[in-house]
Amino acid sequence: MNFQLSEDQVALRDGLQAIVEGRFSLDAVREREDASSVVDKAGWQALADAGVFCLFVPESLGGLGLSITDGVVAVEVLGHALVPGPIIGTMLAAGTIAGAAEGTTLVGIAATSDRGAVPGVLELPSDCDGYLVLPSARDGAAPATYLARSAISATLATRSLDPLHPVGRLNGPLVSGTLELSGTADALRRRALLLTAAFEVGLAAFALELSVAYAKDRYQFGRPIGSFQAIKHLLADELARLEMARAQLHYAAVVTDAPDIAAIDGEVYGLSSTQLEWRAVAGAKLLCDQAALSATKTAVQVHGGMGYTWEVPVHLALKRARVHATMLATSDQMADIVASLTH
Amino acid sequence: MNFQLSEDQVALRDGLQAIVEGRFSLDAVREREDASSVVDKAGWQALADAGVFCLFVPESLGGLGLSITDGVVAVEVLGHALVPGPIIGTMLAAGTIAGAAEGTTLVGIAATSDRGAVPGVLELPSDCDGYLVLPSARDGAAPATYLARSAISATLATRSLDPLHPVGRLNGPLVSGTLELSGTADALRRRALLLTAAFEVGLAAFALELSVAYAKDRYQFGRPIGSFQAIKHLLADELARLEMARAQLHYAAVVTDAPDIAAIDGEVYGLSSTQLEWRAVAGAKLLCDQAALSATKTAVQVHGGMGYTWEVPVHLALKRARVHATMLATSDQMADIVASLTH
Amino acid sequence: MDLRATPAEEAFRADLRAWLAATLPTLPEKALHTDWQARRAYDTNWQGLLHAAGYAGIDWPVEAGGRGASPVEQLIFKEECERAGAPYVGLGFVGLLHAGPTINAEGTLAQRTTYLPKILSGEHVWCQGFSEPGSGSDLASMRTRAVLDGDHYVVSGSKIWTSHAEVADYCELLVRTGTEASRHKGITWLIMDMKSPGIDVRPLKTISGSTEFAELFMDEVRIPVENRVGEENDGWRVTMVTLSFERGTGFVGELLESMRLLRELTELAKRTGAYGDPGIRRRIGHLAATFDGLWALTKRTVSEAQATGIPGIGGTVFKLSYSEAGQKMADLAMELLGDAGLLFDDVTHATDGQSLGNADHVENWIKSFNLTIAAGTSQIQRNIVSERILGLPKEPTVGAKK
Amino acid sequence: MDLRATPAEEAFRADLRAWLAATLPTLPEKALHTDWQARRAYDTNWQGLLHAAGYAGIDWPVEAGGRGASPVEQLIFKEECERAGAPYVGLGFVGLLHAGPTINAEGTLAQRTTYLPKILSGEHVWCQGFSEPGSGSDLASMRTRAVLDGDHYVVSGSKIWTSHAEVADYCELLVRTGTEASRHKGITWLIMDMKSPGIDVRPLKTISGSTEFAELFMDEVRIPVENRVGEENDGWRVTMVTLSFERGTGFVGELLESMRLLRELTELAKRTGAYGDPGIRRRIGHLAATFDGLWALTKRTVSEAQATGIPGIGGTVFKLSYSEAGQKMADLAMELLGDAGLLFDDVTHATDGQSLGNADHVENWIKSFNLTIAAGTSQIQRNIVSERILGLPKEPTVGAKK
Repeated sequence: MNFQLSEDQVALRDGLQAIVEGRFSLDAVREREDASSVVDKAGWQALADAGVFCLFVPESLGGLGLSITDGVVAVEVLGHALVPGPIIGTMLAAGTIAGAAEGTTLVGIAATSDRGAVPGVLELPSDCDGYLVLPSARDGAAPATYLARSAISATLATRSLDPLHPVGRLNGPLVSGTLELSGTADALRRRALLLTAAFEVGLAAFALELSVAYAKDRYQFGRPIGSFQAIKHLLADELARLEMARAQLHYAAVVTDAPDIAAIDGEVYGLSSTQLEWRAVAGAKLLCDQAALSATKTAVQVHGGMGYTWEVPVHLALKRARVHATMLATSDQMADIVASLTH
Repeated sequence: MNFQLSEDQVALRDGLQAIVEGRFSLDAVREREDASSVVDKAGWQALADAGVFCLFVPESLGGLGLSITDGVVAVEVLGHALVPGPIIGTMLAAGTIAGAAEGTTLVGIAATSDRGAVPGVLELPSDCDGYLVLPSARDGAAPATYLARSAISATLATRSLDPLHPVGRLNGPLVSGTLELSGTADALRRRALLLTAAFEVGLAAFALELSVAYAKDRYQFGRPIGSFQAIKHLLADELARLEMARAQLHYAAVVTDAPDIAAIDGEVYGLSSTQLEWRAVAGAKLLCDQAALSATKTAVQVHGGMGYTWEVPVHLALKRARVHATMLATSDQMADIVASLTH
Repeated sequence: MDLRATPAEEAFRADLRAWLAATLPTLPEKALHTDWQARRAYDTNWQGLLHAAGYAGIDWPVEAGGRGASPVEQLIFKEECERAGAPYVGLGFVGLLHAGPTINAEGTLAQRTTYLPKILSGEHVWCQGFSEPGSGSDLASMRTRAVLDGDHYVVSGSKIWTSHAEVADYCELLVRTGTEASRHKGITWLIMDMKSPGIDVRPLKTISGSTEFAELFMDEVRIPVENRVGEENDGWRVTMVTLSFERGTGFVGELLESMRLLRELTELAKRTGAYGDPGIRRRIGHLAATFDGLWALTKRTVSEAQATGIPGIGGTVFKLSYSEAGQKMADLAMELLGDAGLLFDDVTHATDGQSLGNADHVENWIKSFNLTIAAGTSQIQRNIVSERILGLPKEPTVGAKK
Repeated sequence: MDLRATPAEEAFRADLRAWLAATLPTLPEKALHTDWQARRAYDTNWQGLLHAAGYAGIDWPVEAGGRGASPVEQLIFKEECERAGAPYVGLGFVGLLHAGPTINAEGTLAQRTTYLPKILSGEHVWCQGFSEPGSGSDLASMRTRAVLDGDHYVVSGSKIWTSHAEVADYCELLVRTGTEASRHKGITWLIMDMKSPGIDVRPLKTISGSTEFAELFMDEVRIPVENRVGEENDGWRVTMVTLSFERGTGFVGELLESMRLLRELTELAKRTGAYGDPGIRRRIGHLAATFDGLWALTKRTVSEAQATGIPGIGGTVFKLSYSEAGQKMADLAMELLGDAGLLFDDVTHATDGQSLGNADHVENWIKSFNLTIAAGTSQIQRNIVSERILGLPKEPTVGAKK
């Protein structure tokens, strides 16, 4: 048993980290705030050139042929840097949708809502060329499809919660695309959830690091505020939440990559390998939702008044955490899945 | 508008306080631990002589003719001292059941459970001469009745959670008593809930005082532990919870005494006076449950290892809080009532 | 304990209710949130109407031109205003709730005569210059410096979280006149004319995207000595005198607004079907009980203030519980909204075609983060509660670090 | 990252599983919880069986007579034992998990030869004399005093939270040999024979009513100098050397037990109908995900220990999350039980006539309060995590109080 990042994974992480530091510095990312298009074309191209989008594409088709676990490692880096754009959809579409791997086609994810009364919204309507359409979880049999942006009627919001991840309102129910994707919608959904959770882990780590740095630098009452237990203990709890979430995320990625391990572990709980995979993925998403929402909220609190200013970047992590804890699925849905697989 | 205790109420509180200090010192109360009968006859008689049990009996019938609000003030004092025995049932039975007011008949409350699958338990089966039987909340039309202990088949538990409030297992479903009580079961239930909440406030205040005293006295790392923010902030939160709960408890008692005020306040929320009364009472019980459970749990934590010993009395408050947050109704049921009256 | 209104209280409420019913329909359209001049005009107009009707400075002493209402009447005033949907105190809040009362308590006759009437009538808007970028929780560490030069103080430094500084006429300003080590004992309270040369106001954008706060930069601003309220180096005491001026009614508007939002949320839960989920219902029930409890606590606090002149502990613990409940409600709203919580543009319900009211709830969610920060972080509140009420020992003073 | 077992790990697991399946049915009836002599006999018998099968001291080096299993094999050992329902380490825990490893690392050859084999074989039971009534979180403030008198230390003082002291043969004892002000630097580690004159053991009743702990009073107990492990005044370091001996597997048994309890709770919720409540289901889901996450964290920690020799941060943060989840689960159990949670006697389900299992859940609820206290309160844990991992500054040392 080996739960450490492999040498290749460390190299992947560090290499991507270097690219992100060059292309997606905080200043560079913040230039996209309130832009109608948040994607910086040159930066996006750099990600494509680094192989981010063709990460899952088999080597025989010119991709990197890497695993979901590798993808999780990569997306954590992107989340930490708040990189804007339809990263996850594009990664999952590459190999099927022309141009996704190369960075010329930007692919979002359009998930139909499970709450009938609340119409869905569309992520990044000004940036995406098309969408992976995931049917409602209740409609388990329906396949995932691809739909061009031009085939969706949606209105860009004048003001989105997250300036770096704007959304649009769907003007009518989402219809299935014409291009049917291989693999089940169910499997695609699990992968999308895992990568989203990885982005959340990056956000949580970013928020925690900002908070720790601020707590060391900021003096009040003649002491760094990080020497007060009220602050220290908040941050210790966030670290505990984050490390647990990250461990479960990596575990869930590993069993997604290796159905044989899922089968062995599932046996202990009386679950099939797919059920074990779902339990692991839903649990990971739930824990990562909590880690990201909590670490970013705590970051605002630790920064005090400064945390409530637009200038300090914690709110960007906070808002993005809300986006990723909402769009594809909610924590409540994840908790219900885990419960249904606990017996 | 006057939300202060009246002079009479202050006198009632202080007078009872003096009796309790004499008769129900912590040492005296602890002598009843694990006794099959937790009621000390002399102490019980002293409470009767002080008018505790005839508090609600009209003066024309030899009672004190006091209000529910007065009763709440009195029961807070008893809760603070962990006084064991069927106080609330006896207070509510006095005037109807012979001997209750005089302290010679001890009356418990037997509420039939709303959870069909979990059979009810009976409080203080070795002490009570009889019980007020409150039908299930779902059976709104059924009257409250009185049933002699001898008519109930129940087995004393060999080990109860709370050594000062032992319970028994009902050996069969609870039947209605033969003596029908005046007033609706619904109104009786609200009064019982209020007085139980008052006992909880007493428990919470006791636990908080113990904790504050310990935190001042106990030194670690060269400082009283109460000077560490981790401890201070826990206790500040408990005080906030307690004061809010107490205010709502008093408010609920006042509207229970004064339907005209309930009617006026209900108008604002579109509620009848009985509905407003229910909302106030259920909210009070819910907040008092939380205050008592939380303050007693925090007391264990603040006392550290000592809090985990039998010798230090915090566990007695903790266990009693659990009893009173469970028996008559649960917090979940209260929350649902408040929600159903929020519109 | 008698919660019935006295005849005087009933009459006060009836008169006020009638006046509000007659007056509110005559108000102009609300100003755009971002148009500060228009907002000033709107708010000062409303203050003028209150003034004419005898409701200006409801909590001010009669001698100062206020109504001198009892604490209970103040509560009734806030309650009726909120329930009738009357405007908030708005831009007038620093003048009416803090600078005015301070000047009345500690100012000279000349200061009182010069400044108080125009605060009450709505003519003058004040802003507050207390917090500094380096002095948030630890206000006594402020560094904005005032040096006496003849009959003027010359002030240099910067302030932050100055509300509505762009449209204010005056600023209540705390400056350091003693050494930095003097902390509380070297602070002075000044009245600064916002038209003075050397003042630079820069809007401060908050995470909600709004700019109701500003940073205030002062470069050798000259303030006449006659604008000093209280003695030199006695500004901390002067400030504290009126910090407890609001006898427990400081958050009444916010609390009543939260109760309204919760009713709207309950309605929303019914429309989306979430109300059928007992877990959601219980969360609503918990919040409703908490707000009810806070409302009872407010009444008790006001009643104590009326009976004894001192608001008691209710006011001190209120904010801790209220802030936490407010954040929980905001989180619940976001969960109920789901995807519709990701934008401010109106989203309509798929079945009934009506707005989900998402913009308000999202705005409220963002603002909820400030509940545990502004006006004393929850961490500072817990220090205060544990030390002043529970009597727990202070932390050791920083000194001999090893 | 490869979670597949190596062939060696698979073989280890298979052998162990077979041995457990063959051995467990041969065990005698479990001893009564309150009968300490019987419990000692039961636990030492089990240790003897482990010893004979080569599983004693699974985590001890081979040189010390242990199995020298890898961290992953240790995890497998705990996992299989828990899943097979094998006895816990029981009364052997101080000897096997702390005193033994300490003597192995810091003791003389004579000490190692004298004490280690009988710990491994189960012949000797050890207890721990570290905490004192006045020294809980602040262990370094201990006051039990040892004075050198010829070739003996003469020890007077008292210890608390000494597990199984009544039936122990030896005690690992920390005493103060330096001045009180010397704190960490004046502590010495001694082996105390529990048959020495001057020792008084008084059972300490916990809030669960049990007496597995005791207070230990020492009145001029004479301990030979040769029983000192390490140098005089170096006992703090000696203690710390083995505090990290368990490489991340310290709570594996508890975690696996919690996972089992949660499955039982889920079953209970289904029987009582509470499972139909989505709010209850979500709480179950949250707990299951948390325990899964902690299990993944454990595997990662063990894997790090295996790869680098250092358990990494997982082990440090584990207890914070586990304690909180354990208390949440215990609260949920009490809510699901309702009235049946108020007694330890078996309550049967009204419909299916089977036990609700309330006694176990109530016991677990009471014990859950200790999760955030024992082995370092959560407050101390947060200090450690924030200072050692996040690098936040320590609190100022108490000194110049003003």
